[in-house]
Amino acid sequence: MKINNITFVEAINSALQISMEIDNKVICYGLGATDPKGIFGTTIGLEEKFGNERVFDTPTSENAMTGIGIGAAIAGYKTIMTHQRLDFFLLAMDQLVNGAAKMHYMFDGQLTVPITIRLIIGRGWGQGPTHSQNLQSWFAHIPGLKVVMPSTPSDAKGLLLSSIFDPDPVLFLEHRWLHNSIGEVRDGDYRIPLGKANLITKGNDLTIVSMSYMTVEALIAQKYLEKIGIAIDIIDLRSVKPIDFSCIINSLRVTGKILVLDTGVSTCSIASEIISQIAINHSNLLDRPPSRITMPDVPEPTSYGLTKDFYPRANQIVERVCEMLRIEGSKLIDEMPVISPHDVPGDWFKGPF
Amino acid sequence: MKINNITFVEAINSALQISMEIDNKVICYGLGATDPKGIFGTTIGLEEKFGNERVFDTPTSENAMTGIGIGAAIAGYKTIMTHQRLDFFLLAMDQLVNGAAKMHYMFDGQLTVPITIRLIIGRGWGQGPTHSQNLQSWFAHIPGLKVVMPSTPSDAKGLLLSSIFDPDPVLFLEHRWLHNSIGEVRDGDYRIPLGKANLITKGNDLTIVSMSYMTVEALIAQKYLEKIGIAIDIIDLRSVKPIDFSCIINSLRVTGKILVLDTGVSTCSIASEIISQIAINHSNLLDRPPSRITMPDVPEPTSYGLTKDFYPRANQIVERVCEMLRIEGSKLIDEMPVISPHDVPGDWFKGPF
Amino acid sequence: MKEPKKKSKFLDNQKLKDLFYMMKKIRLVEERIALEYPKNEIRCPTHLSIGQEGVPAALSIVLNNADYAVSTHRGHAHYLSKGGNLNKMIAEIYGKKSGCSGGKGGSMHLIDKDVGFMGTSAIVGNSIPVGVGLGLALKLNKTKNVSCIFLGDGAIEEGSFYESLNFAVLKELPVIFICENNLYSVYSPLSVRQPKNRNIMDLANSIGAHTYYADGNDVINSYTCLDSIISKIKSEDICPWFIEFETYRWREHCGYQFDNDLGYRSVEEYEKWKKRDPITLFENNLKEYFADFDLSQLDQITDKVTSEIDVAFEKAKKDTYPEKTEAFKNIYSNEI
Amino acid sequence: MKEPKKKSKFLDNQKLKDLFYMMKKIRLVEERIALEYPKNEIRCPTHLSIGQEGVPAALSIVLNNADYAVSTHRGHAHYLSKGGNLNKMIAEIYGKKSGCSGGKGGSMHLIDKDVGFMGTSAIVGNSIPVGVGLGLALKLNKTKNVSCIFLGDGAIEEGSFYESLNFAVLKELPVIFICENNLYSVYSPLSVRQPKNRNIMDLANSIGAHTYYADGNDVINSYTCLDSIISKIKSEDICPWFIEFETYRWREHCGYQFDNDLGYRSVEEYEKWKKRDPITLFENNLKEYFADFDLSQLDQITDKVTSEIDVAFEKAKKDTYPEKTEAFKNIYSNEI
Ligand SMILES: Cc1ncc(C[n+]2csc(CCOP(=O)(O)OP(=O)(O)O)c2C)c(N)n1
Ligand SMILES: Cc1ncc(C[n+]2csc(CCOP(=O)(O)OP(=O)(O)O)c2C)c(N)n1
Ligand SMILES: [Mg+2]
Ligand SMILES: [Mg+2]
Repeated sequence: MKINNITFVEAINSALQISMEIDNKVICYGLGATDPKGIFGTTIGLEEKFGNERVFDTPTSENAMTGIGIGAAIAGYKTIMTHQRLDFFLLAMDQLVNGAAKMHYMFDGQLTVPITIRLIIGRGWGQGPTHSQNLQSWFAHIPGLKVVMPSTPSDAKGLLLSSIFDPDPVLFLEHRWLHNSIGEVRDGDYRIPLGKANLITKGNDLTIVSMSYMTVEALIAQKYLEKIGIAIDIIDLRSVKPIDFSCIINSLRVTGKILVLDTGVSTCSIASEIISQIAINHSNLLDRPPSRITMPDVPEPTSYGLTKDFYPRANQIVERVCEMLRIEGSKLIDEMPVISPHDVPGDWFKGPF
Repeated sequence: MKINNITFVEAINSALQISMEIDNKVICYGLGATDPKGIFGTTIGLEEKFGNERVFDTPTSENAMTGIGIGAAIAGYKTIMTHQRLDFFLLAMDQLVNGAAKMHYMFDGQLTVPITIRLIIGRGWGQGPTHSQNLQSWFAHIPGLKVVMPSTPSDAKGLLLSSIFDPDPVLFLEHRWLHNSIGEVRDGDYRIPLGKANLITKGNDLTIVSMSYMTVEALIAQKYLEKIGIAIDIIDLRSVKPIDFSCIINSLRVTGKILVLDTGVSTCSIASEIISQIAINHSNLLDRPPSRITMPDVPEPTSYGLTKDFYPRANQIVERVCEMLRIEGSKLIDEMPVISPHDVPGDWFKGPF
Repeated sequence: MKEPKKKSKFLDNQKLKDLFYMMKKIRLVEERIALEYPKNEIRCPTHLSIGQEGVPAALSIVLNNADYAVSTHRGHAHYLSKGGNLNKMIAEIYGKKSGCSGGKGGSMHLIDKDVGFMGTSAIVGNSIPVGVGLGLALKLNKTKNVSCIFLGDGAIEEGSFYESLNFAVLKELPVIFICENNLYSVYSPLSVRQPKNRNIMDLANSIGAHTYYADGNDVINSYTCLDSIISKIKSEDICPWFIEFETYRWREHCGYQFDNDLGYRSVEEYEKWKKRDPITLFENNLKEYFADFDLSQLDQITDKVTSEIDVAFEKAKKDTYPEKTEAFKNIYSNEI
Repeated sequence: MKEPKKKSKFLDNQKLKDLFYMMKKIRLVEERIALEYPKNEIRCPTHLSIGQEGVPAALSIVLNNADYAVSTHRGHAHYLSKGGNLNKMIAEIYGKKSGCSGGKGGSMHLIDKDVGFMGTSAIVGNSIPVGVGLGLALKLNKTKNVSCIFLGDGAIEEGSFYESLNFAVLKELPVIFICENNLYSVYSPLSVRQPKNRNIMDLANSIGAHTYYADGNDVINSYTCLDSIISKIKSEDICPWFIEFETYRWREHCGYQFDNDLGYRSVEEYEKWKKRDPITLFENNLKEYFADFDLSQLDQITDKVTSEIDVAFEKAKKDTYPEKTEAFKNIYSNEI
């Protein structure tokens, strides 16, 4: 089994290719799916390989195109639909919530809706209020939906393959700041189970629960904290619906402290849900109040000036962890490099956004 | 100042009339707004009084009609739009979230969007999966929106008047099980402030935080609990965004115990948010783990058989309170009348639903 | 004895009987529901099709089980016309375990996959793109079948209609839109919803559909039109189609009563349409153009339908409710 | 010396100068942005209107400040044509405090209420109903003004377009839809989005709008058409209108580069349209039909525009960013 160093985008592309190869009932569409840029490169080559019946561009009709995907899905097609921004998908909430999410239930199990909806989320570089929303908690609130938020190329591939072949509707959220990240990815078909979290670092002092791009920041923080002897469990959720509580609880039994990171805004977030369940059912495990770091309850502004210190990053995590552990962390934070420009994941990042 | 015993529907109707009388920039529309049934009676008489330019029926075009309301609002019209079911409004999430919620912010305060969107929510009597959703937490998740959920006729009137004249977009959720409830309502124009909760009963043993129809059930429970000497603070939230945390905290300082009721499903709910904020910031006030009673994470089934014991009611509240206070409550629960049929608020209730 | 008109050549004795059977079945089922409804054992919003039996009956003899259909809140007639199981429909309306959706859906969520009836939606316009997606699947399958989308005049106002039809035309999908224009959406006449000179068929045509207009209360005419269009789709790949059928609902929008007293429509209008009862019109047509049709067959059919309905209601009432624990099942197909 | 053609009678020297001024202003502003963009000081998605100056320029001399307009992601030209403040626009694109949206909106969220320009949206189709709502307000106000909605050919595919136009027609609102059909939505040609024989203007007509089609690169013609339509709305209450203007964007969809190398459109096509440059066409028209127009005025205008732009960019670059605490303000108008 070969392992390659490839980007997150290439990993997505590979999952799409594999799914379409092994099952000719997989279809794939979305605005730009067959254009020269191929949705940030993720759909490049698919039309050539699988033909324009199975891979196609669409009218700018998010609502109907979702319903059309649902129709194809209940007729047995594993449908993959992509939106270049989650924000555009707000036009299709009726089809998602009144349709896809409920069909299996309201027809008592007779229909299944194997649709995977890829939604690109992000932040930064002037995306502004309507191109940067991370609405995973909306989807998690709806019974019948599954919500996946990978943080590495390898996870992206394995989770996307599982999503495509899962019989239920899956929202698959790809963070734009992860698209160019590189990681080891296995060749061929492999599946990472939905609903299972991944313990990526092991430590006894505190549990960080994270998702998607925030896991990258958590890892940076963890490396700094290690320097002063603080060992962190980082649990990357992989799926935010359902949430793998047993993984969280197991870690909490050891650490007694939990910090939840969320790429979305605070109120009624995934972080709220995790913390409230811990408080309700497992407060005995906590030797500190739980904590969360999320986006503020604010639409994302566009200006470079306004986004300065707007996005939670590793130094904020370090600071919070030190607070929770009641140790002096300021020196450590001073040591951390200031990331500049602050509105991109790193200076290697080249748009388009 | 006269006080009348009127229904919730009449209170809404009165608020609409008053708002249109005192300000000719108030307009009011929605499917059925001018038909003989006048949206469950709430809009009866408005067209006759204020003319068909200010009060009108609309095409079945939820998305555009929302944007049209936004356009009228930024041009200075206080716009009231009504949907006979919240579920229909899912078609308009783009206009709500990418438009109404963000315009004030993204144009740096230059536009205000004084739109009030009345959404009828409910449960029971075969409404089934797509006519019964209580999605307040979706709206609460979006910065820029305010969310109001009255529980009495008097509150309905005073809160609706405040909502209409509030410069920001307000989602005003009316529970269908409250529509026929009767209460004392003052004549004329009065306003109940948004964002402030109402402490309706006072007691030192436990704090119940509730909203909309669940407050009716909480009051029933409270009366039974009183019989065995248990005294409850019931805080009716009135607004679920913003949440009046200071009222909750004040109560918690005395009781040390909190039970949150929510008319929506559990995951990422208003109840999640309240409990997580308490756990994060005020866990020192808690002498018991917090608790919540919500709808289950399940689409609402239609059948009378399936909804048996599906809806949280007073007896479940009594049971939970007794559990939290570690007292034997089973006898008390046995004493409580079994409400039958279980799928209506009371047998006085006559549709239409 | 007059010679049967041209259209009759498509219609043999069996087809005539089938048309009558389906109209009568829909009519009597709906009337029985209306009779039972006030007893409060049927506890879900229910929209009857009395007066609108023509179009579904015509469709019932042109589609086969490999064709798909989807419909709306007013879906009983469409379910039956597609061949949906009567017992299961009635049981569903009663919320019973034996219902076609196990009691989870009720009157507004009917399904019978065995006959290609892929579900109804309680949200106006919601099932339209789903029907187009079924058409996309058929095209990919390369079978000669059609996906049939039932919709009302109100649904025309939803953006989803427009977007869906645009896509169906773009991809030339084997889809047929069956628009039953009954002039009202709840209590709202077309005049408060659509422009004065709106012609729905022309609108659909300008979006790109092949279109046709027919009197939906004339079942023979509706059949003739649908039969030729379905064969155009299946044998000539000419598609998609949008057909506007004029028709009228007799009773209230939701529920079982007559509601002319409300004043949202005139008694004259109602009476005019009642005179154009699709079943009476059909019987008159039979007498006028199909003199060799043995009319006594109609009574036999009516008897058959009546006893089918008796059985269905009897069973449905006797059947048990699903266990309340069932409410917590089937949220996911693959529970994690 | 040829006599000026019929259309010229509407056009005095001032109007001709104004048309040129606006086209040149849009062109040079956008070219300056393109020049500055790679420096990474402009940090937000930016959609240029180079090649599409004709329609906004024509509108700039038929609307007044009490008329409303809304636009899209590609809104610079529309903002300017409505009289929007140039300095504030450039500052906004640079994310500065002095920007028309205080830096919160960026290139895709422009506003200048003083001149009735009520905002742009980054969501395709999103501002269409908002523009109709502004038209509703105008009608309720009983003033003789118009609400102008800019949209692209892609936006036609959104249900919101269809629903909005239906309502505007139903209520006869003083609204004018200005559709700049530039043949593409991002990299997608019309052929993958709309049916082969689609005629957008006819479609709008069948929804019920009064319609007109014009060559958007012929600014004089566009002006003539718009002027007569606006006066039909304002003095005869004939409305709403949908005008399709054919035009073409020269550079990439988002960003500053030429992108014919990508292969989604042909170089021939691009060259053909470049030959139909609205500014060159206008200059040729001037020479041909307006022989008494003193061409040296054009250079003066160009100089004026250039110095306005120099000032705007200089100011924008020098201006400060808003304080980062500003990000947390104005979420609500009435903070609770
Ligand atoms: C999106 C949405 N909006 C509104 C409603 C409320 N509603 C239920 S049925 C109906 C009437 C629709 O009229 P039409 O499509 O003509 O069908 P008909 O009832 O006449 O058969 C309406 C508006 C709904 N169910 N869904
Ligand atoms: C709802 C939505 N879907 C998709 C997009 C992505 N998008 C941005 S601009 C654009 C092109 C729209 O084309 P058109 O309306 O013709 O305008 P043009 O760019 O040609 O001026 C698209 C699809 C979006 N912003 N919003
Ligand atoms: Mg109708
Ligand atoms: Mg375009």
